Amino acid sequence: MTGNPEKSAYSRPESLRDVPTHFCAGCGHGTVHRIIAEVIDDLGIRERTVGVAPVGCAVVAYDYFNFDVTEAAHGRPPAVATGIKRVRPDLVVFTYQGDGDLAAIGTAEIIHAANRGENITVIFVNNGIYGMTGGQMAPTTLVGQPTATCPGGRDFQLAGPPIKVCEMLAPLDGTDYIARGALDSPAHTRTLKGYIRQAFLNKLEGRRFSLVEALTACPTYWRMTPPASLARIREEIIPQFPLGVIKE
Amino acid sequence: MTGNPEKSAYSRPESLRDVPTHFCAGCGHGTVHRIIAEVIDDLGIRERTVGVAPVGCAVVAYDYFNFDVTEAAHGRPPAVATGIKRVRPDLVVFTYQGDGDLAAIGTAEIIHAANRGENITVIFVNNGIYGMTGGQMAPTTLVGQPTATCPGGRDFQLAGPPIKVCEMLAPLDGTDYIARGALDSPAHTRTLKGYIRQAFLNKLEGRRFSLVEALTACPTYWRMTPPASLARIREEIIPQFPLGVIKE
Amino acid sequence: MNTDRQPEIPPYGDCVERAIMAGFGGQGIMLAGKVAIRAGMFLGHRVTYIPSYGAEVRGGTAHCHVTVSRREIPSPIIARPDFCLVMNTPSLAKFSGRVQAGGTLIVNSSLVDETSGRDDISEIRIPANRIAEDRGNIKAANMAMLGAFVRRSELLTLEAVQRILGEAIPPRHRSLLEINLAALRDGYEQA
Amino acid sequence: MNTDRQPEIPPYGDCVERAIMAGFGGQGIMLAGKVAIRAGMFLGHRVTYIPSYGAEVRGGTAHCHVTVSRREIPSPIIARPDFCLVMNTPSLAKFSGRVQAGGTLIVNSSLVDETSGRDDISEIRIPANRIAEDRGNIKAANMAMLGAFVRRSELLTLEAVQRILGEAIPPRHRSLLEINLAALRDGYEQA
Amino acid sequence: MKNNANNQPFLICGNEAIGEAAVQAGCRAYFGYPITPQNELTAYMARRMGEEGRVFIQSESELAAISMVFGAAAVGERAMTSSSSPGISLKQEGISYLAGCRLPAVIVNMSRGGPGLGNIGPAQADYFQSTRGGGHGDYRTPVLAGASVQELADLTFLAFDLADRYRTPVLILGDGILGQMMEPVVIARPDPARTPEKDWTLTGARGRPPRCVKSLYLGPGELEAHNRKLQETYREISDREVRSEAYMTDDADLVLVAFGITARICREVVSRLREEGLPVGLFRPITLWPFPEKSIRDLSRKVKKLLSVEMNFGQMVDDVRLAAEGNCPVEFFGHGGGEILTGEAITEAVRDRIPR
Amino acid sequence: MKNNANNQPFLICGNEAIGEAAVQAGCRAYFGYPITPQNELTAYMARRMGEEGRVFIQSESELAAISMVFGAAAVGERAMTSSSSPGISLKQEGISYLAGCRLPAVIVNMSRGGPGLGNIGPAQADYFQSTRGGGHGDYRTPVLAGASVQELADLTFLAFDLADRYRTPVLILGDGILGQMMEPVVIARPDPARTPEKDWTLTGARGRPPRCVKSLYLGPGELEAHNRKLQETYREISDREVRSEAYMTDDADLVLVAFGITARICREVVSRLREEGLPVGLFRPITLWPFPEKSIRDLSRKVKKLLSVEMNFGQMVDDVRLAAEGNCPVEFFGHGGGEILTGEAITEAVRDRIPR
Amino acid sequence: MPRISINQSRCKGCGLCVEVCPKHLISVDRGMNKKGVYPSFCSRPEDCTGCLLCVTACPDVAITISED
Amino acid sequence: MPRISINQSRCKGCGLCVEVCPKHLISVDRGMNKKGVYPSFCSRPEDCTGCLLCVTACPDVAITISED
Ligand SMILES: Cc1ncc(C[n+]2csc(CCOP(=O)(O)OP(=O)(O)O)c2C)c(N)n1
Ligand SMILES: Cc1ncc(C[n+]2csc(CCOP(=O)(O)OP(=O)(O)O)c2C)c(N)n1
Ligand code: SF4
Ligand code: SF4
Ligand code: SF4
Ligand code: SF4
Ligand code: SF4
Ligand code: SF4
Ligand SMILES: [Mg+2]
Ligand SMILES: [Mg+2]
Repeated sequence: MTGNPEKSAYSRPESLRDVPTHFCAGCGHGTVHRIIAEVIDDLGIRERTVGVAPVGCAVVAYDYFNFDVTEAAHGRPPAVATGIKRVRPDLVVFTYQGDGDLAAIGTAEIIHAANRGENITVIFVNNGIYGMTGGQMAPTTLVGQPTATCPGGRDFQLAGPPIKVCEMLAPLDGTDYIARGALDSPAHTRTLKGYIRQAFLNKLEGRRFSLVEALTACPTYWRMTPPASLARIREEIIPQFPLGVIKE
Repeated sequence: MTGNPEKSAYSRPESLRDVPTHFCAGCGHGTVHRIIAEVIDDLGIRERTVGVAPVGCAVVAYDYFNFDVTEAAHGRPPAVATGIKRVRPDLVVFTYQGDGDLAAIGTAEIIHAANRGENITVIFVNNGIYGMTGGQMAPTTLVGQPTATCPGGRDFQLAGPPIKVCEMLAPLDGTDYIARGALDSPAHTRTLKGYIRQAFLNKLEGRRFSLVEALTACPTYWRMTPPASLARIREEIIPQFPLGVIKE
Repeated sequence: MNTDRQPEIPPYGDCVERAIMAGFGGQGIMLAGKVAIRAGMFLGHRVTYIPSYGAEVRGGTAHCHVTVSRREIPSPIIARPDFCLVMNTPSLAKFSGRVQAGGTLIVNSSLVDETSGRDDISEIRIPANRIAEDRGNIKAANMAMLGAFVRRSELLTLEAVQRILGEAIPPRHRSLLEINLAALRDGYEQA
Repeated sequence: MNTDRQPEIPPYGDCVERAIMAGFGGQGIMLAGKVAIRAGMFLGHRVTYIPSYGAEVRGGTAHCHVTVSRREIPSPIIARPDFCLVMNTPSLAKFSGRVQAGGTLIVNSSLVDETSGRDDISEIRIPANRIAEDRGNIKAANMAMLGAFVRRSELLTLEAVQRILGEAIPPRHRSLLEINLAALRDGYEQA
Repeated sequence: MKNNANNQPFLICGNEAIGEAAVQAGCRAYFGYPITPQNELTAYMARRMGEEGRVFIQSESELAAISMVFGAAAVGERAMTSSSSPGISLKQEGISYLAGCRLPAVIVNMSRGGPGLGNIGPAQADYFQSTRGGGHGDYRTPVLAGASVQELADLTFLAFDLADRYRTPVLILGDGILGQMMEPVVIARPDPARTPEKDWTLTGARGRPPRCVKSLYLGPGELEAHNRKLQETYREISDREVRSEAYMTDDADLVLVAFGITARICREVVSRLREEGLPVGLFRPITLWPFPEKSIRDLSRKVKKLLSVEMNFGQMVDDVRLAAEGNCPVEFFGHGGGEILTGEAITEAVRDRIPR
Repeated sequence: MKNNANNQPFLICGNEAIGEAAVQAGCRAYFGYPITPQNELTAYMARRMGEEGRVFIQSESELAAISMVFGAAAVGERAMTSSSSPGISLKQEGISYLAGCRLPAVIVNMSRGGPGLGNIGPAQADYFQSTRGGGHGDYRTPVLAGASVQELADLTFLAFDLADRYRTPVLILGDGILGQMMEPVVIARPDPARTPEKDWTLTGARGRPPRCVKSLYLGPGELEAHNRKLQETYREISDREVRSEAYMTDDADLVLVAFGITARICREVVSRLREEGLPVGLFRPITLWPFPEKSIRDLSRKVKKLLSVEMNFGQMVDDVRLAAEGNCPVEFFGHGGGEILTGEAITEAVRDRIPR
Repeated sequence: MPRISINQSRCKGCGLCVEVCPKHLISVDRGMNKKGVYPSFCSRPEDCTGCLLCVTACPDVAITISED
Repeated sequence: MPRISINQSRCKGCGLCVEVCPKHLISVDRGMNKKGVYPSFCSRPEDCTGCLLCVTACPDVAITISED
């Protein structure tokens, strides 16, 4: 029984290679990778899935996923996925994007892919920071949170509030499914997996744009232990980024 | 009594140079230019205003406005305006942008300037088409409307629905004032002028990001007479782009 | 593999007619140019056509470079035309000086009062707008001008142009075709 | 104006010590390098320091190039170090072969069982983790390694390093300073 | 509707000729953002790709367009984008990614007057950007410069073939005049290219190990090795794919070197001056990269002078100088700013410079 | 907090040295988007600009950053942005606009391995992009390449001064090693630059006619005239602002030509080989554009060989060849891919090539 | 009394003023001028109420109304 | 009976499994390994209920549970 933690036995899903990752201890990327792999196994689509990796800590997703993956320029995964899906509608295409990738440099691409209603799934890993480049402010960084580029904490007057991507995209008619989950507890993790499963299922049914946001931890640049990071998600982040299915 | 059509005499506002424009007959850009100039005259801010022209049919706004103007790269006026306003907070800074400029290539810039709450005014001239380049589909083109790049009419399945910029930006906390007007009748034109006036007034009061959308005609690439274009705004466009103050 | 090939092209000859056609947007001058090259092509000539909408974004004058030739056309860009068709005053100002000595200037006298003032070219005045209006559609003024050009051309023929027009205008616009043909012939005759 | 200037720099000499310090992230090896150059600078030497986080994005080994010299330092990049401090096994594998013949390899024997196997260099084994744990904070292992390096260096002195540490660690972290100084001295003595 | 049933020549502008040739070359997807002077191409593709049931997207920007091309190319389909100077500048990061990922793609630049917004007149001021890889890193892309509408069409077929054969983005460099001028053309797919099987495309890992298309090389020496492979490919292209045309160079004392529309104007100048008996010739690089170095080096040993004529302030002249290796003087004539070079001006420049 | 009270040398990395020099040079606004290996600069500016009450924005992208710089420059304030290779590619359109609008600005490229995402190792593969104007149109930007942390700071002052003096964007080109290495530096504003009054800035049309900052030139001949003005400026810069350094070239048979970090490695090689008695020298261009053509031409007449050593696959070597005009053989040694050139490899290359 | 004046060299003949004049005073059918434009003109200026609707509608600021 | 096994070379010692095990079976305090990591271990494997919460929490797929 692979890849299904709802059962009482668990081993690594086929869609995830049996290799160590470069992620820091406690990083949410590892979990999101695992969940995606489990869903792809469950749906039996490993052999017709193409993933699009971002530039960010998840850039080497191709080393971890056991299916075809390409790596887009920073912020452009939705456009790359569009190119793939339009010429090969039979493939299942998803992007995996961080908050810098998706909500800063890639703002135009995500909005327009969503608005066109591209038949792709977007997994949006929101850790409120630029992990790969060493902990700078992300569009989703909370007000008051210190980072390398806002050492005194994000200042609302200078940098505005964190952007809520789901809420911004949900009103677009091209979007079919928008949900936000979190990795702060096993229960939430399972719910998130359900969202991701639904987002992929929608694609199999030919529906339009789906996006699932995952609130995850970057213990390294939050400068917290992994358990403390999860507590922060629960106590500080979820109140500002409400969980649930926002559109379906 | 210059520049004030509420009075019963009218002559050209000081902020508008006395030169012929290159706009096609019946083009809405001329009217929007005039209204902006009137507002700037009314508020007495001609000598401390800097405008940022887009790339689009309004690109040579510097030939028409009688105050300082610069011309940004296509889509980047909000970033240029940010650069200006941050280093010279005493200036009144506004951008003038078409729907291609603002809602396609410049999507990321408008969203992030709005989210940061830049103290600038954005005049968004939505004619549902790329005028300058010869009538291609804009992000705001209506479904079914034929253009050079959707000769059979905009197809919802392929290109999605028109993007509603005001509705997308209004939820962002950095925005203070969002309104949509139209140029289909003198009454609406006057209301629009009121919005624009308010958007500039807000800046004088130090408030954050303001945007006013103007639904205007491009008779040339709508392939209609100017009067028929105004009827189209009234009958086809306004029902999909509701007028009014969306946020204040 | 370097495809260095020495093509056997005859030296640049004078079996070529180069025309600049100019007017303001909406006068159909670009269409006239395209009809001319189609006719030239039908007659077995080499042809090139370059539209130019001028520096201005909207309005202003537009013009096109039309070359019809018995030989390969090296440069399609016409610095000194053999023919110049001008539909309005700004075009006269801009192009009349460029016509080759011995060349032909065809002026839409309905809209242009001025003359080139040159005595080394022949200047033909065609009341193109009036012809068109008389024939029932002001938009056919371009055909009147084209007719005049064809009359003076040694490479184009009225028949060829008529044929192209017949192909270009769909049968359901029969009356439009008639008007255009009539204006063409009027221009031809008056040149 | 071409500022072509012929600077009078003495030819490359050997009054220079070049060290590569390597370990995995969190072992504080980069900090040890920075303390070393600060001490060198305090002593009036030229210094350069280059951090390198390796090709891997996270984790893996990190290392730095530290040069202390009595003369101007032409290249700050060290191909063949005089000293090499390795805090973990991957670093031993990667760098021990690069040490100059006659150079010195300092190994954290708490974590590294292997040896370089070379007989043309001197290899010093310091139980850095144990020293640090004994002194009360595992994070001071880097200082134990640095102490050993200072002992073998002809350009750095224990006093200078102590002084830099004193400046670098704020007074309110007094006990931390003490632990680091103690580990430094232990490493120095055991080298 | 194919416009050229029966291989009869038909009238079409350069932009449309590229479009039609692309369609016939099997281009499966076009992604573009409007910009003058290449709008006819975007509009043509909007219509034709629709007719053929293929993919056309007017993207939200040039950045998106080049990334969509990336996606389509990564799954092995022929894909294309087009733009003009400012839009091509925006694509530089994407082109560097295509090169780094070894993805075939065709990119058309109908260049215009610059820098900045400049104007929409014809210009050749993007020569450096095109031939040196305006993006970051050590890469080159074949650059094909036609001089007639027919040649633009022919080069479009070639561009797709080269792209597939060498797994590289290929640039077609034109200008506003070439894009908008009409000439009769015959567009007919030549023998279908024998391109190698694409064994690297992302088509789903069915019955084979997963594949990856990427430009990130983190392991020690990996990026260096990858770059060496790229350099090898570039050398191969340089050895095999140089194309040029010489006109009356055999006994010439002075040879003009010019590409694109400028070469056509120069050809007329050369014809006229030959009629006067002046020993001039024209050398026209068709591939700007790989540059026809060898031919120019050979010429430089025979002629008394080379004159690079460009619609810019001197860019290709560097390549002519590099090729000539000091064998003969190399001079430059040209101007920029979206204004066409006239035959008169060139004629005069040649007369001034003709070695006596 | 200024780090260098009393002009005492202090330890700082190259990225931070540029930042501190920029602050002291009166940079009023910094706009940037994170990218390795220049993040220390962005972080430094976040802190220091805040302390000084000046403007720091982490922009949403590199495109936005360069446009924010455009805005601040248009109103006459000193402004700066920084990035690394892929991000600099994205800025090419913006740089072309800055050049076209004649706006002063300082742009730092701490370049990395490419093409595409490549890696974050040190590289010099953006030489072409930097020196040829990677954007569209006929423009150049001064390119300053330091070889030490101190020099990076010094060149930063120079960059702001050149930018204002010639109304041009100026590039500082470094690499990951230079950006991250630490050396003691003294950063102290030299004599304040005497830059001409800025009579073109957009400060509100109070008591004067309105002004306009633009790059669009539509009238006949206008863009051409504007380009001629740009070219004149470029000629002026080429005449006046060339900077380079020669080391042991006087009696050398073989002279290495190298810039940036590579030049430092080469210097060590030259020192060692000189100790062995080999007649080698080093020439180091500090301004990559304007390139020190004259000095190299002079050298080419004296030496037996020039060897361009680069961390790429051969880019600057073109400029060396162009400058040498065939007076002596010019060879290339280098490799790329974000891997440093070692002194050993260079030494061997020199030994192989030394003319006997 | 309001005096309407239409600048014939600025008017592009779009006809928007014609549509909005509540008094139906303006028309554009006097024929094409040399620029290819059918400029508008006010047939009965004396009936103008100065309501400024035409001014508001005109994209080319071709109409001025003065009070005298 | 579920059998838990923690891959010592994969575990990064983040401690998330420690937090979530309802039986408090897992801990990370057995000391640093050669990689500088304090990997987790299950002190009383026989008490494991196979609830899989640790598996769900583990970002590194270091834990497998088999049924036997
Ligand atoms: C064009 C470009 N700009 C910037 C970068 C540098 N960069 C790499 S990843 C990244 C952002 C990482 O943040 P995020 O997307 O949130 O991913 P995370 O690492 O947090 O998962 C940036 C700015 C780049 N590689 N390319
Ligand atoms: C980078 C870049 N891409 C494309 C263009 C071409 N372009 C000029 S204006 C324009 C769009 C015009 O549409 P819009 O913004 O709606 O303005 P309008 O003309 O309709 O007022 C485009 C695509 C350009 N100048 N620069
Ligand atoms: S830096 Fe943050 S996001 Fe990146 S791997 Fe480490 S914990 Fe995860
Ligand atoms: S093309 Fe359209 S938007 Fe542009 S000037 Fe003409 S009417 Fe106005
Ligand atoms: S002011 Fe009023 S009444 Fe007078 S012409 Fe204009 S619209 Fe008509
Ligand atoms: S609205 Fe203005 S431009 Fe249009 S017809 Fe009337 S006066 Fe002329
Ligand atoms: S499966 Fe459940 S009981 Fe067993 S170790 Fe994991 S969390 Fe504890
Ligand atoms: S959650 Fe996984 S990686 Fe973290 S301590 Fe437990 S077993 Fe180790
Ligand atoms: Mg992130
Ligand atoms: Mg528009």
